[in-house]
Amino acid sequence: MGSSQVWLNLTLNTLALASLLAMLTIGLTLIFGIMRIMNFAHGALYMLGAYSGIAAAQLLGNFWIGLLAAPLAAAAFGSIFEYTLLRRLYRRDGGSFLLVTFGLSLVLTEAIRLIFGPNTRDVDLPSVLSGVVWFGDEPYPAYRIFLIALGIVVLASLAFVFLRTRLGLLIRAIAQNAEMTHALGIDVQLIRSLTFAVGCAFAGLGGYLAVPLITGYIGMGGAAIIDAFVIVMIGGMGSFFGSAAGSLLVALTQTFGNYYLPDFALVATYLLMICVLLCRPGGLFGEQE
Amino acid sequence: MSVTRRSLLTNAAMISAGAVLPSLANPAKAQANAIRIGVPTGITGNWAALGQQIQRACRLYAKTINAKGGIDGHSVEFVYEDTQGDPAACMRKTTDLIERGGINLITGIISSPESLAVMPRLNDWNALYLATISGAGSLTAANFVPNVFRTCTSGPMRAKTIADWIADSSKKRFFSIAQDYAWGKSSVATFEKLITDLKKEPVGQVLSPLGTKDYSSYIARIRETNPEVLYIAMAGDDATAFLKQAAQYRLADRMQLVTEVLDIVNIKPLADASVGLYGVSQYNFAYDAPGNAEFVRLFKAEYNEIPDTFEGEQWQALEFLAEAIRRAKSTDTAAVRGALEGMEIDSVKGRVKMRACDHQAEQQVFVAQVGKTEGVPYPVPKIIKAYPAEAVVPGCRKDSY
Amino acid sequence: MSLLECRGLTKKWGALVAVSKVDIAVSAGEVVALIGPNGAGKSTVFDLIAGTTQKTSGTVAFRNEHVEGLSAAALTRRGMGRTYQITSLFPSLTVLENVRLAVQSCEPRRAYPLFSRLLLERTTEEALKWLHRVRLREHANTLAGLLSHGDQRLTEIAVALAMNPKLLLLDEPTQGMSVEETRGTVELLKSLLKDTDMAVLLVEHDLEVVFGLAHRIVVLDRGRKIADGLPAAVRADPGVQQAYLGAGHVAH
Amino acid sequence: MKYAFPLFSVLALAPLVLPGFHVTLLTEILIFALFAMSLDVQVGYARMFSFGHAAPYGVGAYVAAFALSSGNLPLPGAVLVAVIAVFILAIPIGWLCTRASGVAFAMLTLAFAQLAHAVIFKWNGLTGGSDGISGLLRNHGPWGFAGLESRQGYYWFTLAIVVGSAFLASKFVRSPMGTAIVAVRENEKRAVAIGYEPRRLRLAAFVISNTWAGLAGALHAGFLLFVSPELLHWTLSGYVIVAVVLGGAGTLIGPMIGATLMVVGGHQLSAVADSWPLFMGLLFIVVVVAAPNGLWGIKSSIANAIAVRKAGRLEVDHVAS
Repeated sequence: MGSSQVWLNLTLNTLALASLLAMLTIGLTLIFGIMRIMNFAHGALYMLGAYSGIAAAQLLGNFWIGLLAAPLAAAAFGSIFEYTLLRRLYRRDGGSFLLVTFGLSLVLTEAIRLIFGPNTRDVDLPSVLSGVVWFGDEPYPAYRIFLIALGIVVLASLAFVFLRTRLGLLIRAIAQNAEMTHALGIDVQLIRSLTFAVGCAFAGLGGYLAVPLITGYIGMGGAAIIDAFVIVMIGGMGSFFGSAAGSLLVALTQTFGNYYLPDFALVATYLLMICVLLCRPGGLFGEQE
Repeated sequence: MSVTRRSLLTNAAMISAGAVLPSLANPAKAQANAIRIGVPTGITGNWAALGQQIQRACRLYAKTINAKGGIDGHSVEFVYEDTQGDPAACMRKTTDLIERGGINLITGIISSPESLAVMPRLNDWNALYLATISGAGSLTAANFVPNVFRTCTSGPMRAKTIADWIADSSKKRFFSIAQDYAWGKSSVATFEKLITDLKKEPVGQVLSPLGTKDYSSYIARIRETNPEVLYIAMAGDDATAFLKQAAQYRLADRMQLVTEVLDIVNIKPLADASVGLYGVSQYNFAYDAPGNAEFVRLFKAEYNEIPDTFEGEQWQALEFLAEAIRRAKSTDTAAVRGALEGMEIDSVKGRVKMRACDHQAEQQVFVAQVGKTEGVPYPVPKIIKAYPAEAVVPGCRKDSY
Repeated sequence: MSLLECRGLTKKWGALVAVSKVDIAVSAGEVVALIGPNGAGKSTVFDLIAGTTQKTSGTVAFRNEHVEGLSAAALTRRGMGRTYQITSLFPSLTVLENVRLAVQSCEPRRAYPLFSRLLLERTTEEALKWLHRVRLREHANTLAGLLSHGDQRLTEIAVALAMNPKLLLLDEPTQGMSVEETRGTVELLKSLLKDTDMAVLLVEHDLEVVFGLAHRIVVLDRGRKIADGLPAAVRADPGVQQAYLGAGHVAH
Repeated sequence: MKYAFPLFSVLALAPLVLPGFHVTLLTEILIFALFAMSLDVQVGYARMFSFGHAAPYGVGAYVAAFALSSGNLPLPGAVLVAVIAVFILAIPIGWLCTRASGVAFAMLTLAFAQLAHAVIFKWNGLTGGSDGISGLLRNHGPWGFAGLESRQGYYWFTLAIVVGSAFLASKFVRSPMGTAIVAVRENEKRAVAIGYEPRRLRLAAFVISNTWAGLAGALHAGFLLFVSPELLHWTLSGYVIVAVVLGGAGTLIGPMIGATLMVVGGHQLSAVADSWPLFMGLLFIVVVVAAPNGLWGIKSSIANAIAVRKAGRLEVDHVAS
């Protein structure tokens, strides 16, 4: 494996990881932007997506079904949660949200263990994704190429929705000033619920897409949530583009860091966040305080 | 002030009395009632998968032995507590089991830090602990305490087995990847020392932090170094993730993959991608011994599955314990300890001896390769060679060779 | 030299001139009221003096020192206290604690002693004294957020006074009060100002209050100063009548 | 705090009647309660949410462990050394973290805690890596005083420290500095205007809160006689924040009650139900919905309701007459 191949390999790995991380964090940042809450249950929803995607795929013997089932399940569950609980709490302080979303993540994780058992679960990839792509004589997993492509498609369509549609405009408007938007006669609550559902859907999709790399296991949510918060902070809370950029930056740090300085891999991401937050407390793309 | 001081002293006296009391009270209680065994293990949380193996083995054991009238007429009862793998919780649960539950026999603790937290207290508690998962070499070396017995294999034993197996091979260049914590690091250190002694070359080493999700950078590094053999010291979900990603990069086409832990729980999610993988099988369902055949039959009847590594390891520990209680004719800590020391039994792994000097069970260790087998829908480890205890167990109170 | 000397104060918001070349001087012990119809620029002048708004041009000298660009905290330390139009007490602290915070911020020990019992006792005593003077002694242990509006405004005044300012900027002290409360407050302020050399600059809508308190009145209209003199003179000034009545007539 | 003395007396006499395990459990509760109380100084009074409070706790525990094992110091000495060490470390870290506020502050504390975790995890030679340091001893004092070695002795030692800390903390939040910290929380601009410096006050709150957490950590080391990197894991930071919010932030006593409920609830629930995290989670959700200001908030809402009803009755009486 020559050095140019190493570089190609690492670059592709960065993009694939960034695409997975972006799926995980976009929902979190959207929800923060529009509702000003830190959703600690995001990791559990990510796990829920993974497990429900696996279940659907296994039931129907088709990997692609899972891509549909995972976001739907997470969005459905998230909406129920939003409708029955979060809605009562909008006037409360951050502590209430912390406690209720933390409680939900405990409930969800344990419910998944009860339903699916504690053992690791996996999904069979269709042959087109389980194969390899050859770069010279180096095999590269087709699934990672798929992740990169999917990431680009999803981000591009989200960017379109965000910048070019009325819904995107409303989301940005509410993120800036919910009361003003409400005063303009817009159903802020509806947009909030919609955004929450979409955010959860992306968490679910991200969870399912991670399964072929890390499998589905109890504790995958807890492992994901911290990464997600770090990325969202680096990018800027509430900023869609920030979380995309943050995902790329963290993926870059982890991929190249693990290769060149594996001993510092554990702390590199946190050092990155400290540097960003000390220089720009609002994150790279966020509003500066 | 004087009151406080006096009550302080009185209480100090009461505690020392309390430490003696259980040992006096327990045998009597045990004669009359069930034999109770405490299992502080991981029921929920990240260790739930291993905890489930521990619990399944214990449940089956209780059911089986109680159907036969128990141990010398006393039924066996397990008390499970959830530690979530946290040493502080394990400490609290174990204290509760021992002090409030009046239990003096403990088994099924999962992580090494949990074991290390509990061990120094066993003497005061006058309780015994049978280690069935914790592989840290130090348990029977630097941190040895008389009330701990390790019935399972240790990390160094597994590393030694692989090194011995490799000695016969013509392969020269070795790369190691291990989880970055005590067990992974000590395994790699042991392994690299042993193969260097064999005039083979360790060409690289990577330690991956616990909970790593993307192993692609490490795989790129391994590919670039291009060793002949990749030695893997990883366990749990991390092992599954690494093996899965290694398979996606077709790593096995370029080099031989050898893992120190070849458990069904880790390779089952990989399905056919795991076929051909080499590694150490601490316990193997297909091992040909009368005790094992019976265990596998019972296990299949109960759970409709074949037993995995720690189900076998836990079963072996319980057989040791039951035999010791029979020989001691009591559950008294000192008596059971005395019976265990030097005891030999025919277990699911064949003849196993609990050596007296450091309480490490001397047993054979298997090298296995993953392959398909009849009657099991997924690939499983199949024994290719067994290494006798004399070859792989370290010297007394040692964890290196 | 006056205590406060403003010359040529000007503030432009883009093309809009909010305040234009206003001169105001306040001497020690003097109570000066700043009046004018809505949008005359009273509040802007106030904010320019207090440093919360950056001026476009002009100078502000306080106790013979140019204080341009100083923070609110620095002005406070130099002896310029103020109350706020929108009540801004610390709602979950008691009334006593609110005042005590002001007393204690003037203490020379800026290291915030942790458990100084002496400091606590002295500042509490001082704060109680101020509460007594604004007749809120019995509410000392009420949470400030639970006080009636009028009492909150009084607490504001007590907080400002507790820092022993040389100049007190009072921003609509009776705003939102009932007629009765207003009357009481005016009496109270009068008694507070009786034997002190503290100067006051007052912005107020209620002309009753203004004429009851002020020694001198400055009138603004559309950003310009149109009158500056004794109450009687200002009352008689045709320009002022024009500004007020004219505006009033249009409004009605 | 009319209940303080009776409560203290009951706790002080408890070991004379309770069996050994309960004394152990009480000790653990006291330590976790102190830990939660320490965080409340930051969260409740300065509204600085920290997601890295396990760091001072864990560092305090490790320093105490070094002092006990390598330094061979007597137990109170080891605790003192740990507190001083955490105090010194908290100053520069607090200085950096207080550059930000709100969520950014929380994430900075998390990042520093993760760094501390990584250092302790990696620095095998000193810290024992993932295996931690086991087999610590509660060393005798200089005059051979061995009273702290016993379970009861250690309980009383812990009780004295926790009660003393709670007393000091309740004094502190009413002290000149404490009220200034609350003032900054309530209305930062106004506090600045009357001459306070928010960053300095936040730093003070951070350092005090962290030092107290270090004390709790040192007590933990002496209690379990074992330390491991789990003490610095972010999950512990999460649990302690949950304890604070559950009990009611900004009340000192509330977080201690929350901590008690988490330890006792977790222990008892897990003994009867395998799926105890599910019930704990549901409990948190119910508390949030039913008690907006945490468990201790229930008490004041009841008190308020009674007050309102009384006031209403007076008014009615007034009108009637």
